[in-house]
Amino acid sequence: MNDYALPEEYGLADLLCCAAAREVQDNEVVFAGTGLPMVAIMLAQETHAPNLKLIFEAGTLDGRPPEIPTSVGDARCEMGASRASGLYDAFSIAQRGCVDLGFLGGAEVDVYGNVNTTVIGDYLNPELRLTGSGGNPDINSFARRTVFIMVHEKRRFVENVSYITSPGWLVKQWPGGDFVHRRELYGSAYRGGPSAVISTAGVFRFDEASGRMYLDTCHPGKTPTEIKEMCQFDLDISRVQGDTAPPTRAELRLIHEVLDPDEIFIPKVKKG
Amino acid sequence: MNDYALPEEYGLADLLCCAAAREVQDNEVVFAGTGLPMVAIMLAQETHAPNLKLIFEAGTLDGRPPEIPTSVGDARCEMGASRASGLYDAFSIAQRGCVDLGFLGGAEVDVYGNVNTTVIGDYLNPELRLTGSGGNPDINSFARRTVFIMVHEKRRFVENVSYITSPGWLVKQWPGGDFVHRRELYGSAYRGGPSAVISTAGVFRFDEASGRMYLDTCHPGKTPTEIKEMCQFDLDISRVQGDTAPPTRAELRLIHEVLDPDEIFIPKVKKG
Amino acid sequence: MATSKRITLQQAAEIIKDGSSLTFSGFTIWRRPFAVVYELIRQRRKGLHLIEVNGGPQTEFLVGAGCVDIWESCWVGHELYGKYGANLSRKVGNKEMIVEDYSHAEMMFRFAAGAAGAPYAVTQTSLGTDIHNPDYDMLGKAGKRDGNRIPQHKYVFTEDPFYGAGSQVLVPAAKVDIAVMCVQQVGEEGTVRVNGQYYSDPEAARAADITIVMAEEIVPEEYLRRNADQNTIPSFEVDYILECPFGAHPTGMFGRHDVDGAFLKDFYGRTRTQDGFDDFAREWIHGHDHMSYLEKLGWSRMLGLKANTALNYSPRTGKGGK
Amino acid sequence: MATSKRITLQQAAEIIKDGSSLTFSGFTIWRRPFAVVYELIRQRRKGLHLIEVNGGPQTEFLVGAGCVDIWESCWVGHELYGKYGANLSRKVGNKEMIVEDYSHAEMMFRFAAGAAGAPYAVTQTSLGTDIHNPDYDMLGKAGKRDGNRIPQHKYVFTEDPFYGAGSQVLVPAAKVDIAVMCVQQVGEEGTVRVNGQYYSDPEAARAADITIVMAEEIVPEEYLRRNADQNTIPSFEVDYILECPFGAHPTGMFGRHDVDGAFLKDFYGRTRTQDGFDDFAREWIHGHDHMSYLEKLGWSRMLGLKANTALNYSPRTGKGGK
Repeated sequence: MNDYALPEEYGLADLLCCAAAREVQDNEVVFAGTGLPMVAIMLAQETHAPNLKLIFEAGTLDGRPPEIPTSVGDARCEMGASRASGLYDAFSIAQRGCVDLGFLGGAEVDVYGNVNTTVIGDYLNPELRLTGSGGNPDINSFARRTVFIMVHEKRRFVENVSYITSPGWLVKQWPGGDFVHRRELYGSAYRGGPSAVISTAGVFRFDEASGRMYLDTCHPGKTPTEIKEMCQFDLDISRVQGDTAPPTRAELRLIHEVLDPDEIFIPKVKKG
Repeated sequence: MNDYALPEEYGLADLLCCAAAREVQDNEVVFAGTGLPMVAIMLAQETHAPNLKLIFEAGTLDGRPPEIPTSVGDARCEMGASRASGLYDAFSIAQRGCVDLGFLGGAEVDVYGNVNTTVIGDYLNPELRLTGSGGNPDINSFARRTVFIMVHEKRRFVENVSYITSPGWLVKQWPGGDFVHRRELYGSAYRGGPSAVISTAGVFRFDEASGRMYLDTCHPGKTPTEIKEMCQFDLDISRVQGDTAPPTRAELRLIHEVLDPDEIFIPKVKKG
Repeated sequence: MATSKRITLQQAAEIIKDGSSLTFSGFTIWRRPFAVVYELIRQRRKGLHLIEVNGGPQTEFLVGAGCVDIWESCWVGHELYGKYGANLSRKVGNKEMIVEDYSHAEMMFRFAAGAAGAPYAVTQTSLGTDIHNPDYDMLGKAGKRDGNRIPQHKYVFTEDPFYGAGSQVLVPAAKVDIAVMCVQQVGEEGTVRVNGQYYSDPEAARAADITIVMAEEIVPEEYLRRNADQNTIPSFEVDYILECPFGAHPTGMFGRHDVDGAFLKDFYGRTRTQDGFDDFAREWIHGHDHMSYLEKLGWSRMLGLKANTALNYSPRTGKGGK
Repeated sequence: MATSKRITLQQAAEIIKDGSSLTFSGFTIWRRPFAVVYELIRQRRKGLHLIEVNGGPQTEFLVGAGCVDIWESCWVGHELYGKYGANLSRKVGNKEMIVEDYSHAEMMFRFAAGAAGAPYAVTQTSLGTDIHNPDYDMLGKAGKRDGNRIPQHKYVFTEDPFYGAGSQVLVPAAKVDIAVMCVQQVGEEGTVRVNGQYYSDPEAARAADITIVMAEEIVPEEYLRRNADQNTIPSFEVDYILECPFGAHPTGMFGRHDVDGAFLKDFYGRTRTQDGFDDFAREWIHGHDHMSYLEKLGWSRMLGLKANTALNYSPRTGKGGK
């Protein structure tokens, strides 16, 4: 399996997709959002996790789509599914504690793994209103682990997000708004939290006790110091384990020939 | 339609069935329990209420069973139904306020229309444990009107039932257990209450303000005084409207030739 | 693909330990997992805690056999074939078991809450009845409200703060160790397709920690997945599966066979006393396995119950034997 | 049998008055009742209060056209074809409308509570987020919490008294005047059969006071009632029905046609400004009726979207036109 591709053979989206796929363990119940996470999960299913159970928020349970769906409500999600129903089912399953892993995205993330997908700027006087929460906080509240896939820009990796859409490790206790560990707030629903952020620069994890993010691996070509520079907060780079493993050639073949041949989510690297 | 049968042409069960059917209005959503109420509703459907919608507690909505079901969970309930689902659906529909009329039974009834189907004697030291509530209190809590069909014996028509399984017009307010009008307790779910008791002796209704039962009609052959004697409480007989209308010959034909030819719930009167 | 979920009838009963809390598929006299119930009686299981949306013959058999310590539900009987639960009535009268009464909708909402991972549900049903009488909190009186599997309160009363809708009763989520289901079809990976009313099966399966599915037939998973919108319970909610034709008898199954009313009537008539129950159990349960039980029932009886596939039930007229 | 429930597209839109609260079938870019949405824009409806489990193109069209005063939901965008709701974003930025944010599960549970006739639901989702920030109660700030259709509180925080499960958030039931559904089949008496995922349609229909169902086809009621266990919404919950083929366009419909991604992309690209929206509406909405809209779309485009009946979607490869 040490068939790693050379840097010129893959793109950043390939790297992210493979890194995400490696977060999945076999037999897990995985909650997927639209886009790159779908490709990553299907890649895991085709490689080391053939028995993972895929749940889409709109209500398809344990589906095996033959083409990448364009949204979780897509008719493609139902191909080979164990059950097609609705959102009440999907969110009940999540709240009941049946979900091991969720893949999510975000516009901003802070040092505690809090994510914002709602608004840029002040909520009451927004610079830009975004899509809103969707199921991001719900999956993140209930899954044992969540993985965020994000574009890495300094303005997106902040000390505190302007609006917490999705709960990280330290969250706000209302009405005061003081930060507390999510363990204190979630009671019986506390099962874990964000376990990784996979950005376009590296892979980040969290210290469960302090709730703070640290750098785990750097994407090939990036150094820890460079990545630290790309965060507004003081990133812990003392635990770096080296480089993010590149895609294998087998994974690249699966992505581009089987899973996303039409480059809907993952562009092919132009040769020569 | 003045084709009334003569006393020797029908039995008590026929009379009860027809009296019950006349409580139904066309286009109503009707919640039916097992037994005679099913026959009564289907009789109404075949006569003056062709557009009534029949709901069975186990989860068949707007069904048109061709044979009398033996229970509300019966496969027969689903014939011609608009939807077959489950109890969550049925009780949600009831709580949402979609049910006009429910038919119920009871072992004991009191002057306020409270009904007991749980226990004879002291709950903590029962003489006889009965079936328990089933959906009796649920339908009775939420329907606009409920009609009880009961065997009339003096021990069953009591001042206060030993255990309120199903709420009448004056009910207990906990923790104290003082009687209050159900209007005070049910808030937005207050839509009405027991509208009639059809016993083997007569038809009884309730004064909505005082919550007390009064005699409406006597079954042919019974007098108000006789019926008053058959109750442990002081029955108001001042509002009697005369005799309960007997079945018509057309109704009897429907009951015995179409609806219940096998005499599962309604025996045929032996001729000569 | 993954490890097989198939087990035997005997293994299914063995998963249910003395003291387990348990619930079932079905409704009163329909789709009850009788073959497993019989096996539990044969294995002389003790101290079961039944939490049922509604009871039925399965309750009566387990209670009569002395397997049950606690019953939380709202109704027990045999519908047309026996108007109340004589075994349960006897044991309650003798104070040999605890009965905790809720209303039917309350039991349903308790399971819906458990299935949704919520600790309780809010409803307005049964206000003002003795079901809410604080003196009748039997698990509380018995000192069993540990807040773990048995909630700290039977009820909590509150008011609606949002719309002024008035008094509300909070009912605790049902938490159950094991759900035993009896359905028409299950796939090799656990996908369940119920035909006809699904009653409270989806909620029961999801509220339980372990779900055992006994089916008329185990079918290729791929067959069920061709029409995902017709399936009832997803694969990953089912832990064990077994095939057991007529495993619901004497209760009925939509599209397969009717209720065996004569059998239930006989049971009801003969088991008013403990001696009567023991005699019935000797005749029909102990010393039998599922095949010898079917042999004893015989072809004529079972063909008489067989559902017409166009109607999904056995028509009362037109049976050859009648 | 009873009075016919059939109405026209124009009548459907007329039932929705200025100031009505409204919800829809579907999910993001799937099964949205677009033909009715277009007609509402043509009739220049004002002051609508949208309460949606999730938003989508229908939100963007109505908001862009100035029909909406209040939007309670959790998400708006066009999925792959437009990453956020530019019209809503513009109107919120200009404070031309009120947005009340809940999480997706909260919105779903709000509708489930409304459908079950409960005043609220209890959940543990989204604790600790700014969704629960008391300063962001926008309907409260606007003085609109009358406790009638709009609940007195956005949230109430409480603790679980039964199992010690910890902090809980109570979310108010969704109460809606009208639900407009877009489905594959409806019977003459109102029975709805949805194929594929039903999303939050059953809850939306039941939570609303009036339910209007627009279907690809009106089918004989008797046909649907032959398999009652495959139906989605019962007859008596549907007040009005209409047949409108391709009424979901540009959103998709399982088994019938895919999402028109190019159309949505064009809308998203052209409607960042109000002038852009007005221009788009002049081209595609005003002066049109449903048939002239379909004529303008043309056969080639619509056949390209048509679902393969074995797959239930339009495969990306193998279309004649590509």
